[in-house]
Amino acid sequence: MPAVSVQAEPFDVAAEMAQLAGSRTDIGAIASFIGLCRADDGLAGMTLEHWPGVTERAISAIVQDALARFPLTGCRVIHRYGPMRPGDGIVLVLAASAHRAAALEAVGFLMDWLKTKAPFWKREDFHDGSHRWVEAKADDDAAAARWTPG
Amino acid sequence: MPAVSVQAEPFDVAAEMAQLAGSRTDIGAIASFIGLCRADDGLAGMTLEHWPGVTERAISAIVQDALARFPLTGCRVIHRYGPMRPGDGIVLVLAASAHRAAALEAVGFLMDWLKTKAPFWKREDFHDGSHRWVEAKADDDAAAARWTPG
Amino acid sequence: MQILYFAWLRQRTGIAEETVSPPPEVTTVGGLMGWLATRGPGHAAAFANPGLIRAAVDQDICGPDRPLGSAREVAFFPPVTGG
Amino acid sequence: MQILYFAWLRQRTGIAEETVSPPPEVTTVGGLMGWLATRGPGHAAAFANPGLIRAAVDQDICGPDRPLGSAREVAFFPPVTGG
Repeated sequence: MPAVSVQAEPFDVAAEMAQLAGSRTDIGAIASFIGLCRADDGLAGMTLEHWPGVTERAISAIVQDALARFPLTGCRVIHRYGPMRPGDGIVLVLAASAHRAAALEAVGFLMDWLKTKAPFWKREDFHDGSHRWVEAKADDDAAAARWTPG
Repeated sequence: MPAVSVQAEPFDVAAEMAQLAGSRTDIGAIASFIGLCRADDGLAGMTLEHWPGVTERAISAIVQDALARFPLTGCRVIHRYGPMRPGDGIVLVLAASAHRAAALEAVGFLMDWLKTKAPFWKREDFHDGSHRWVEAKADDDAAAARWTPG
Repeated sequence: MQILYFAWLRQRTGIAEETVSPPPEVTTVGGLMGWLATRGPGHAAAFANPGLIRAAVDQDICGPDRPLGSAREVAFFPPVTGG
Repeated sequence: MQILYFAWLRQRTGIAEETVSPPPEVTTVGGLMGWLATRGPGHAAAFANPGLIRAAVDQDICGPDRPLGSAREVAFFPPVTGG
């Protein structure tokens, strides 16, 4: 099981959790995050563009960083690309650890860096056929910056 | 669907996530935490004791606090009691929100307060038939205290 | 007055609950603990270190100075360890 | 030299990639952006606001001052919005 998948297909949270836990008995905590497509005013869905190859490597680097920073027994990131409908899962992050703080913090860390470092671009697709590229948020940069000392 | 269940039976994470999301399309984030029974040195399992009625009310009060503090579309807490084997899920916390920070923080908040406020007592059961009641951790009090201003 | 015991208090006393009628000079939760400790060796072991014990009067968590008043139920338990 | 466009840069230029041979006076990523902007109205629209554009030379993210050197691939894209 690779730690990172970039795929068009939906993901199965329960199957991914079971894979991450396997038959290990040293895991005390599994934290997870799922990012979903919302139906904000008039939104029919979203389309995610990525940079094949480079996106996978960028996420793998973030995962390595998380594994170095937190005492994890494992983690898993699945990020989808292509068209999404409201309610669809876009991203799944799982982190397992002996203790809860490491698992929860690792998930926050992975999400903050995914938002600011992984080459994905979201396009909002409206019911009237128009489109709008989502703009990056200063909030997201601030969230990622809190993991950088100083 | 009540927000809180205290039960002997295992829980189904995927079913609980699906229930929490329902057919809503205003949820952008679902964060979760699962606490599992570990097999630390010689541990055959754990037994959780609780105070029927009072435990449910204590958790409901913590959930109300989380709903007042974070902009959530919903949350769900399932805490089991009785005998657990290594690998078994003991507690499940889910929080859904339009945005990721609220969902992740609410899960951390709920776990910190469950650890320090909900009347559960864990007994470690060893392979040699001996038992040991788990002692409360100062760490857990400190984790809960970070949510209290001042 | 109904007394409830949880976790190692239940294990040491050997009972989950009992009905008691403490004498009138027992007026606080702390006083009740001292009086219960005299009911037998299991009770003495359970209440040997009152600093490790939490209490609730009629399901309201309180310290040892809490007056018993007309309490119907007093519960004794260690600090919680769930989650 | 291979040029890649993502998101609204791809949409405005109308192409995902193209092969170009910039003149020798184009020596930096910023210079390349200015030169690419002259290739047509779509390119001009795409590069109208260079401050909104991120670049990567041979898949290494960089600022506009980065020398092109012997770069084989330069990618242009908006700030990322995944997660």
